[in-house]
Amino acid sequence: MLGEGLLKGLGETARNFAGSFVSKERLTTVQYPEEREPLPEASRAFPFLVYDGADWEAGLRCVACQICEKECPPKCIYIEKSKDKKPDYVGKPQIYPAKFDIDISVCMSCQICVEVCPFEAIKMDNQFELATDDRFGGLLYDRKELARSNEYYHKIHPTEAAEVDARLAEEKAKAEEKAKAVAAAAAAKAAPAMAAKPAEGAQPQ
Amino acid sequence: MSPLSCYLLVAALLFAVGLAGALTRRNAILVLIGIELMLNAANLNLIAFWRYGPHPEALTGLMFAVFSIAVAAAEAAVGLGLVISIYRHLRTVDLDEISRMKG
Amino acid sequence: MVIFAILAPLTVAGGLAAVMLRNTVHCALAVAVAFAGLALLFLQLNAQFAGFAQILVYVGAVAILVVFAILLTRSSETPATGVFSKTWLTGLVIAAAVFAVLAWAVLGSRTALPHEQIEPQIAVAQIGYALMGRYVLPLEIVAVLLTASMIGAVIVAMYEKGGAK
Amino acid sequence: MTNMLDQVFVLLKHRIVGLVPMPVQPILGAVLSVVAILAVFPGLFAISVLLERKGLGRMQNRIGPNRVGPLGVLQPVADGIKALIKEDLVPYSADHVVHFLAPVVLVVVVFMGYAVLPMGRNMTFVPMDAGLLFYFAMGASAELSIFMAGWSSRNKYSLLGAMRAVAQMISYEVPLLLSSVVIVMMTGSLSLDKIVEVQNQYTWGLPHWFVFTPMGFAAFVMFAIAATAETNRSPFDLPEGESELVAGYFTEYSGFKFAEFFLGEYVAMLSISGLGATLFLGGWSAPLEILNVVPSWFWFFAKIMVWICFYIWMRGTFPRLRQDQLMNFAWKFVLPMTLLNLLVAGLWRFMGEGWLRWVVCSAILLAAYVLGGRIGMRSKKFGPRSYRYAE
Repeated sequence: MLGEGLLKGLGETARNFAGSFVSKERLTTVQYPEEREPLPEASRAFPFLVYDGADWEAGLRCVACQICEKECPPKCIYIEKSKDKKPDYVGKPQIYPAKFDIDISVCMSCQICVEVCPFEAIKMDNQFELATDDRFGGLLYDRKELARSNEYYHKIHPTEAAEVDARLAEEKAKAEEKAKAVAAAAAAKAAPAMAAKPAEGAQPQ
Repeated sequence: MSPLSCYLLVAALLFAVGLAGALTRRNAILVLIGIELMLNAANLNLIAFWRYGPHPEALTGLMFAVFSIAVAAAEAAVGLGLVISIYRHLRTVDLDEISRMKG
Repeated sequence: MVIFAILAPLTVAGGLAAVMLRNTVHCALAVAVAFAGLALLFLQLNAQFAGFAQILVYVGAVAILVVFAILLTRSSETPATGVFSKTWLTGLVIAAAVFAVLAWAVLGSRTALPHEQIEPQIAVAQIGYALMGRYVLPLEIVAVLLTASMIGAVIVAMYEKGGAK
Repeated sequence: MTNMLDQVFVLLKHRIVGLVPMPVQPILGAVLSVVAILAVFPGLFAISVLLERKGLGRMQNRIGPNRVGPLGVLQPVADGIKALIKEDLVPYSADHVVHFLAPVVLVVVVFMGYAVLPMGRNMTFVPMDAGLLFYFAMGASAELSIFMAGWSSRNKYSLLGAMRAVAQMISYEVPLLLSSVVIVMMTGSLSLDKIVEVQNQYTWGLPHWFVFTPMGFAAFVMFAIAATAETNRSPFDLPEGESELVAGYFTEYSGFKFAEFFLGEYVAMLSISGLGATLFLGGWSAPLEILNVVPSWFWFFAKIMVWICFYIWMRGTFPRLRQDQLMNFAWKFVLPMTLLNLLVAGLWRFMGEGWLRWVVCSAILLAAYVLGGRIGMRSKKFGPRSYRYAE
């Protein structure tokens, strides 16, 4: 019958219309600024720099290797190496970034910097409300603005952060073991030759 | 001057304008527009004579005008149909160029 | 009379613009103004029915048909050869002569023309009765004519090569 | 008391007009009526825009605008302010004069249509003998302004939208007129006041509305379809199909001129609803005899708003037609049905009083509808479509 489908369709919209007043689950809209849904763990927006410990400047994991700077497709990272060195998490003296800028307005959230970083120093944040009225400086973040503590990283991406920590701990343990082995070997080598100086090189830390 | 002669003068002027358009323009559609203007001028005459004539209740002039509007509509439809079909054959509506009779 | 003094120049100006403008679409819009002005003149003459029919048929249908034809025949672009025909001077002279004769006739017969009449009050129902009574034969003929012209226009404008439509 | 309330606007006008000297009175009366129309219908326009946005939202399980004012009721005000303070852009190669004139002509012509609508007892601005003809003359003039808008913008989407709109409006004007002719045949008058008077009678407390007669109902359905197409509303909104033509003929309009088009569209919708209510739903007459205590103007505006709500409902439900479907529907289904309906109306007139004419007329119309629907469904033109590449 001609027109049957039209009536069926009208009935459907009428049911929707009336139902939206009665049942709450029909209205799926979340009134965004006031109420917001929790972000899924894997959500990511822009990169940040991880630091360990309490002091952000001392604890930055970044060693200014500049791999991310080279790999970044839109070239939004700018790094300047420091002249001096400071010890990293393993204890090895490393250079650190004297300048680490990311232009958020250029960044395309591709996460390549995170994937290429060998030091687990750059991670993705889930902060997306970064709007500002300053077109030029407001979205150019320096290393202070980019630095976030490891605890913060644990808070936003718990699973991933735990994995990273486990890996770092393993590496650290390995490095310590290796250092111990090196020290032991050196001691074993040095012991017969120079018994007078047994402790030299055994304490790298 | 009586109102009737005013209307008649306007109608004459409009008729002359339409005639000038029909005679001077190249585009067939505009020639049709000129013809429509002439028809309308005639309608104005009919209605003016009806209004100021001796027996308006007989409705003669008004009826004549109404029928003439209907006929003009038919004329416009057929005329423009012809123009479109000429355009399809000759790719032009320029009357100076449409000189052959073979389709 | 004041309304007439406004409407008459408007109508004539519309007509003049329709035959003089270079852009064909402007001509079509100007002729719509002329048609509307004529319709208002009809209303001024107490011919309500004719006035509304004029707007409905001319502004609503004929003007639209004209612009459709203009766009379908690509004549909205001004041709390089000029918009007026080669014999435009002759045409103008003939038109002026016709106007001169008509105006002479109208002005010459001024005294013979009837003066102020009482305004005729014609109800639409009267027109309807007249159409169905005295004018029923013309009405039927017009109906046949309109049907025939509609079919004719469709056939003339239809694609001939058995292709689409 | 009820009579007083019913005539409150008429009495108010008389009171105000009485304050000035005699020669000025007709002019002041006209000005007052125009001002009233210019105040009421844009107000209704704002209300219907809000209703549309909220209602469509609810139909799609959304909330709709709810930020400006309590429950978002001030949204139209915010929209209006936004439209007014926006920059008025005119394309470089546009035809400036025509581009400027198009929205003005549209709004003027659309408002002219209200002159003949009876909005209540004794509340017609110009009680014209040929009111219906005047209304259709004004409706026909709106087409030219749409063409002007599309052509003068020098934009192919605008031009396409305008040509679609004009073709559609011309095609659907024929069924619109013919379905109204049925009412003219039944009342024997083109005057809208007369048409309402005829419907303002009651049998057993029920009104004599034309929608309750077989051919009146058929004409009502046809009129509603044609009116939807005439005002370019969904599902016939392909002149302004956003997904295909940006916004159709008003793509190149911004700021106040865009607002004028928007206003023109909605006011035309309100006015054609008013005409439909007047022709088929008894205009300002009450739906039941006992409800006559409520003022007549209330019923008129209530009927308009119900019609508008139905428009919104349809917009929320139906998908847009294709151009060829639209034309086929107009010329091959609606037009033959309206012509048949004219015949049935004549038959009704000649069969005289009695129940027989009800049966015969209903049977003819129903048979034609079923048969037409069957044949139509079987042909490829309107039937259920099959897609070659989908599935």
